[in-house]
Amino acid sequence: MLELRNVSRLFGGLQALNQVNMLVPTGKVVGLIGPNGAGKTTLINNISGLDHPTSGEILFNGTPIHTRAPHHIAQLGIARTYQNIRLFGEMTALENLLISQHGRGSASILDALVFTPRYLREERRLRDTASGLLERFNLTPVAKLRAGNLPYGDQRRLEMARALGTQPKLLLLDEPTAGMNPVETEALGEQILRLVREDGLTVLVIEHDMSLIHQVCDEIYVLNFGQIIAQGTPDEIKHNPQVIEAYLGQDED
Amino acid sequence: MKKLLSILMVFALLLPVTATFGQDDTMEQPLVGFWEQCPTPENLPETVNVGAIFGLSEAVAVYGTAQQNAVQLAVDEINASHYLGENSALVVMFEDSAGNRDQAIAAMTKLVEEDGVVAVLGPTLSSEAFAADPVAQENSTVVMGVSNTANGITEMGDYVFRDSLPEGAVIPGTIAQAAEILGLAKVGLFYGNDDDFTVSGYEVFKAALEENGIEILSEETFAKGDVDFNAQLTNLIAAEPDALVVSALAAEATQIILQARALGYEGPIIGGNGFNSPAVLRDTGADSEGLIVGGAWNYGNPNPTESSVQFVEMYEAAYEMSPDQFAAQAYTGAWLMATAIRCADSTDRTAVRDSLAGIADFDSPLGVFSFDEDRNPVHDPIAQIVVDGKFQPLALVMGE
Amino acid sequence: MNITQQVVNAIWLGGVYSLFALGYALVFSILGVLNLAHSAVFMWGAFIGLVMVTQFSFSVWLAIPVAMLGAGLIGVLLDAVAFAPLRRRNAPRIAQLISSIGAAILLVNIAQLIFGTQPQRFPLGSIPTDTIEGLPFRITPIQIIILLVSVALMALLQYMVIRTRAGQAMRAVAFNQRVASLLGVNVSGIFRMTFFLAGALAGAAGVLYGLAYNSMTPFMGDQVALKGLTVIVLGGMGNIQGAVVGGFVVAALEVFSIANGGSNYRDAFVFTLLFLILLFRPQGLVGQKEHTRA
Amino acid sequence: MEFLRSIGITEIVMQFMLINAILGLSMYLVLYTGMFSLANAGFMSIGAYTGVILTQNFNQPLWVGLIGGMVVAGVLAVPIGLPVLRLKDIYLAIATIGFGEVVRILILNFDTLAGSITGESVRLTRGALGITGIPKITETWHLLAFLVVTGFIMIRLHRSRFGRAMAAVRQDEPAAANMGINVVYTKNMVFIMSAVLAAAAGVLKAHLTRTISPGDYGFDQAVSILAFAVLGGTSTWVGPLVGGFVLTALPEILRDFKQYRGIVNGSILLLVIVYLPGGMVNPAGWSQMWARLRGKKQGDTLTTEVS
Amino acid sequence: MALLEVSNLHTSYGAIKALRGISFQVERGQVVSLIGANGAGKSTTLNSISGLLKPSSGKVLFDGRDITGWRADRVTGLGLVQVPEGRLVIANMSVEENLWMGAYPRKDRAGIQADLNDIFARFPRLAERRTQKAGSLSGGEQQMLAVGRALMVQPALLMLDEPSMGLAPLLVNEIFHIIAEIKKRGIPILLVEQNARKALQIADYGYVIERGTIAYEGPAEQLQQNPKIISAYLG
Repeated sequence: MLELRNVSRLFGGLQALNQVNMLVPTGKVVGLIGPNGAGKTTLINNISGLDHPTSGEILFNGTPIHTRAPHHIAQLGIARTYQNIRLFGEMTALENLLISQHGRGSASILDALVFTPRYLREERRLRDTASGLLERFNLTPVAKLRAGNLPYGDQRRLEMARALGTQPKLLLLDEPTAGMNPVETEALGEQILRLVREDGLTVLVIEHDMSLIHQVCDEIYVLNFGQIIAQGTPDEIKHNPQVIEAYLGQDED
Repeated sequence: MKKLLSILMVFALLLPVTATFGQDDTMEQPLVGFWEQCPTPENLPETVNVGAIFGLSEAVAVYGTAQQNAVQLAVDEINASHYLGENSALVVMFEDSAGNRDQAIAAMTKLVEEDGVVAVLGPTLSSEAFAADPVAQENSTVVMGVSNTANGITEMGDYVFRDSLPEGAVIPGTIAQAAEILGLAKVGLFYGNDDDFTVSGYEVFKAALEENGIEILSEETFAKGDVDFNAQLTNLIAAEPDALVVSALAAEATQIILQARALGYEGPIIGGNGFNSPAVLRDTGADSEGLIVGGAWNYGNPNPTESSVQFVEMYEAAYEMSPDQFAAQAYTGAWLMATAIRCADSTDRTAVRDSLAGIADFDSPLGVFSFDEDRNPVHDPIAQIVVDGKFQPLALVMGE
Repeated sequence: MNITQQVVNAIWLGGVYSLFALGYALVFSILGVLNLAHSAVFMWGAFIGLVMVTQFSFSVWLAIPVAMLGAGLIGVLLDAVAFAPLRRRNAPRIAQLISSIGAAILLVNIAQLIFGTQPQRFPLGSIPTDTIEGLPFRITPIQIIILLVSVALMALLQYMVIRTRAGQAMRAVAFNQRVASLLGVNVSGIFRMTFFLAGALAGAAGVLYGLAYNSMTPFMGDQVALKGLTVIVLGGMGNIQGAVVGGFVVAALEVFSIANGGSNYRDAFVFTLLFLILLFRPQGLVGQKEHTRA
Repeated sequence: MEFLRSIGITEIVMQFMLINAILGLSMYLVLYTGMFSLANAGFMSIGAYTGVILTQNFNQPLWVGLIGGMVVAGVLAVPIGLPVLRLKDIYLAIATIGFGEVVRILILNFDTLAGSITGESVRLTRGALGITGIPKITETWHLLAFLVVTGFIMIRLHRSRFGRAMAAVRQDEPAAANMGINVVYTKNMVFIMSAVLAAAAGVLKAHLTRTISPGDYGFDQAVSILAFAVLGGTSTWVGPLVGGFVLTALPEILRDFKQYRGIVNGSILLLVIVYLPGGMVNPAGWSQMWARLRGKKQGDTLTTEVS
Repeated sequence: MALLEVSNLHTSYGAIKALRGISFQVERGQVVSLIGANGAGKSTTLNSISGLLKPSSGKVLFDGRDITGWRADRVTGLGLVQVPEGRLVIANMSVEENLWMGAYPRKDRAGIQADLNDIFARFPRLAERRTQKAGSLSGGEQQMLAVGRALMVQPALLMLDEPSMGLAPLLVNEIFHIIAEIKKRGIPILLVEQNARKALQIADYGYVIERGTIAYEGPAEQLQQNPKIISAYLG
C-alpha cells in the first residue's frame, strides 16, 4: 500500500533521513522503532505531507505523493495521530470529528448561505458519522465538551477517532501509548488490531513500548541516524544484535 | 493647609478674569472692528453662539492650540468692549477634531445641527474642511476657514469663507520679487510629498518658477515627520542652485534650514507659509540668514499695522509666547465673524452670511482686509528676507 | 564631495536608527513580544533630559544618565501595567502587542498634557553644533557622539548578554521561562531588568536624538517607531548585533535611494525590503537559520 | 434617539459606527483564522480609491463603485496573500504593515508614476492632495443593509464546512492539513474575504466623508481596525461589531473631556486588554473580572504557562 | 522531621481540580517514587512543590520551613531542585554554559568550577561535547545534561519529572543507572515516573496517585507485590 524508495531528507547539513526504503503492505501493521532523534517523526511528516523529502519517492497505492500537499494526501486516505496530542482544543469533541470529515464534504460557502439541499444533506451525513465515531470510542457523553478540557485518556481516543473520521486507508500512529500505563497500552493494542481486522485498515506505528510492538506488529523497521538498520518480524528484531546495541539495550528486568 | 492652597490657586486662576472685568468701563476701544461702519446691535440675544473646530489634540495641536488661544483672545476683547451690544456676549464653543476627518465632520454636525451655532470657525486642516464644510453649507451656516490654504475650499459653496491667503496668493509674488533681486536662474526644489499643504505649496512654487523662467535643477521630496534631510539636501546642493525653494511646515522647515547650513549651503532659502513662524526664526538662529519667506502675516514684520502690534502685545501678555500666522489669522477670523454678526444685527445664519460677504476694507492685524466675490481673502501678502537675524521687507532690500 | 557626503549621511542616520532599535530588539529577544510603546519611552527620555537641562540646569552630559534612569523606570512601569498582567494570564502575543499600543497612546497623551504640543528644544549652546573643519565632508560633533554612543551601547549590551551572570539569566528566560525559574532565576525580576535596560537605551536615544535634531514633541516617536520595526526585522527579530546592522542597512537604503533620485519612493523601497526579508530570510540579515531535528 | 443625540451620537456618528463595525468584521475574519494581518487599512484604501474613481471619473452609481472596489481589492489580495500568508504571528503583522505603507506610497505617487509611463499628465489619485468633492451618497440604510447581509454571512459561515476549517486552521495548521483541509486555500480565501469587506467599508466611507487622501489609511488606521476587533472580542463575530460601535462612539461621548480624551481612550484600550481577556463581548471574561473585583481569590493563579 | 513534607495539597487549573489533598513525605537519603496514570496529578504535584504552580491550599514543608506558594527561583535557591519533564536544556547555549546556568543560585566561582569538572568527569559524553550547543545533543545526552545541570546546584533534594519519557529502551536503562548513582551519593530524590516498574525498583518508598489523591503508599518492595498495583501499573 505504501512504499518508500530511497527517501532522504536533509535539514541544512543534517541528514535526518538517509536512503530509507520501506514497504507497508495492505492490511498489515508495520512498526517503526529507533532511538530518539533517529528521524521517525520526520519520516511520518514526510509521508503525511507536512514535510517533503529532499530526494526519493513515496508511493501510495502506486501514486507518488511525496510532492503533494498534506490535505491532498489526507484526501487520498492517509490519516495520522501525533506524538503530543494535537486536538483542536477550543472546539468540542463533536466539532473535532466534523472537521475530520472536511475532505469528505463538498458543500461550498454558497451552499451554506442559501441552505441548498446538498448542504443540508451533507451536514446530516457528517453529523451521523461523527456520532457513530463518538459511540464507538465511548465519547458520546463528552461530545459537547471542549476537547482541550477532556481527560488525557479521552483526548487520546478522540484523536484516534478524529483520524478515522477522514476515512483513511492507511493510519499513521506516532507514539500512541505515550503516557499510558501497561493496562491502557494493551487495550490500545487490541483496538489497533480491531481496526485492521474489522475496518480493513493498514497501520504504520512508531512506538517505544516494545510490548505494544510485539502485540500488534507484523513487521518492524528499525531506524537509527536516519537509516534503516534492520527489518523483520518482532522476534527477529528482538534478537538482532545491531538493534540491541543501538536501541534496545540489554534487558535488565 | 491644602484647602488654603487650593483657595489660593483658584484665586490665582481667577485673577486674570477679574482683571479684565475690572477694566470693563475704562477699556479702550479695540483698534479692530467696524465701530463706525455698523451701529451697535440691539436685537442680538444674550449669548451669540459661534462654533470653532480646531485640532486641539494629537500632532495638529501645534496649530490648533494657537488658533484657540487667538480666538479666545479676540472673544474676550469683543465681549469686554461690548462689540455685540451691552447685553450680548459672544460665546465660542470649541470642538476638537484631533486632525481627524471623521471627528471634524462629527464636530461640525454637532455644532450646526445640535447646538445651533450661528457660524463656525475652522477646521484647522484643509483636508478636514473638504469633509466638514459641506455639512455647514447644507445647513446654510457660515463656515470660515482661518488656516485652509488648499485650492477649492470656497468652491464648496456660498457659505464657505476663509481669511487665510492660499499659497497661490502669496508665493508667486515672493518668487517674482526674489527672482528679480537675487537674479535667480536655477534653483533646487524641495517639498513634502505626503501632505496636502506642502504639495499644493509645491505646485504653486513650480508654476511660479516656470512663469519667471527659472530653471529647476532638481526636485527632492520628504515625508511628514521626517527629521533627517541630509541625503536630499546633499543632492540638491550638489547641483549648485542659486537658491533652495522649499515647501514645508514649520517643524520640517527648521530642520531643513539647519541641516542645509550644516552641509555648507550658504545661499538663500525660499519658503512659503510654513516657514512663516516665529519658532523657525528662533530655532534656526544665525542659520536663518538669507531666508526668504512669503506669508500672510509675519511676527517679525518690520512695518506692522497698529492693530498687528496690539495683537502681538496682547497675545504675548496672555500666553507668554509669540503668535504665529495661524494665531493672527484666527484672531482676525473671530473679529470678522463678530463684525458680520454686529453688522447684521441678527443671528440669522443667512443674514450673517450676507453681512460677512460684504465686509471690505477691514483693518486687521493681517492688514486691510476684504473678501473677494469667491469669499477668499484679499490683503497684501508679505515677502521678507532675514537680514542680520531680522525680517526685512524683500522690496526694501531690493531697493538697495 | 557628493558621494562621500552621502556615505557620511548614511552612517550617521544608521547610528540614530540603531540606537533606537537596540532596546526594541532587546525586549523582543528576551520576551518575544513587540513593544510598540518603545517609541513613547524614547520620547519621554528626550523630555526628561530636556527638563533636566532647562528646569534644573543640568549639563547635557549629566542629563543623559538621568534620562536613562527615568526612561528605564518608565520601562519598568510599562512592564507592570501593560505586560506583566498579560504574561501572568498567558495571554497571546497579539494581546501584549495591543496593550503596548494602548500604553503608547497613554504615554503620548500624558506627555501632551504636561509638555504641550509645541516643539521644544534644548537651549542653544547646550552642545557644540558647528561642523568640524578640515574634513572632505560635513559632520557635526553631535553626529559623531551619537555614532560612538550607539556603537558603545551595542558593545556593552552584547557583552552583558553574553558574558555576565545577568545576561545568562536573560538568555535562559528567553529560552524558556519555566526552566529558567527552576534554575533559580527570578523571572519577573529579569523581565523588569529587561524593560529597565530597554527603557534606559530608549532614554539615551531620546536625548541624543533630541540634541541632534533639537526639536521635541510628544509625537517624535512616531516616525522612528515604524523605522525601528523595519530595522529589527532586517537584523533578525531580537538579534542585538542585527539591530545595529539593520539600522545601518535601512539608513543606507534610504540615503542611496534618495541619492539616486528616488526620494518619492524612499519608504516604498524600505518597506519592500522589509517584505522580502520576511519572506526569504526571516532570520534577518545576520542571523543563522536554526534547524530543529524532528 | 433623543438620548443618543444628547450624548453626541448624531446620525453621522452612527454612520461611522456602522462602517467601523464592518471594518471590525473584516479584521475578525483574519483573526478568527489565526492570521494576525494588519493589511485591512491598505485594502480599505484600494477599495476607496477604486470606488471613488468609478463614481467620480466614470460617473457610475454607488453600487458599481462598491462592487468595483470590492473586486479590485479581492483580486489584489491574491498576489499579496499567497506569499505573505506563509508568515505567522508578529511576522505576518509586520509584513502587512509594510504592505500598507507601500500601498500608501504608491497611491501617493500614482499620478506621477502613471504619468511617466503613459507620457500624459494623469490626475486620478491626486497624490497627497487627495480626492475632494466626492458626492455624499452613502445613506444609513445602505450601511445597515450591508451590515445585516455581512452578519448573516458570518452566521452561515460558522455553520459551514469552510467556517469550521477556518477555526481548525487557527488552532493547529498542520493538524488541519492532515484532516484534509487545504490550509493555503482557506487562509487565502479568508484573506480575500477580509480584503473585500475592508474595501467595501472604504468605498462606503469615501462617499460619506466626501474626501479621501492616502494618509487616511496608514498605520494608525490599521491599528484602529485591529482595536475594534480585539476590544470587542473575537470569540464571536458580535464582538468586533460592538468594538467598532463603542470605539467610534467613545470619542464623541467624551467630547467634553477635551484634552483628556486621549488619556481616557488609551486607558480603556489598556484596561480591556489587561482585565477583560476575550474582549468586551465575552461573558466569561466579565464574570472573571467581577469575581476578582469582589476580592474572591481563586487561589490558582499560575506563575507561568501551563503546557 | 522529614526532609520534605507535603500535606493536604490542593491545586487546580481554572475549574479543573488537579490535586485533591495530596500528602506524602521524603526522608533524608531516600529515593521516593510517585507513580500513576497520565493526568493523575504527578507532574502537578512536583510543579506545586517547586513553585511552577501555586497550590490553592495545603502545606509544603522543606527542611522544616514552610515554602508553600514560594516562587520557583526561591525554592531552587533552597536546594530543592526540579528537573522538568521533557528535559528542556537551553538549546542555544553550549553544554558548558548550560551547566554554569545550573549553578546560577551559587556565588562561589571556585566551588562551581570544581563541581563542573566533577560533572565532566562523571559524564564523559558531556565533556566531549562541552562547547556544542545543547540543542544539537541527542535525547539521552540532553537528559544527562539536564540532570548534570541540576546537580550543579548541589541539591538538597532532586525532583525528577518523567526522566525516561519518550526515550528509547537503551537510554531508559542508562538514565536509571544515573539515578542509581546519584542515590549512591546520598542525594535524596523524588522521582515521578511513567515507567512504574523501574521507578519502584530504584525507590525506597513509593506513592501511587490516582485522580489527584494518594491511592496507595508503602515501601517500594511492598508496592511491587501489591496485586492491584501490578494489574493497573505493572502489567
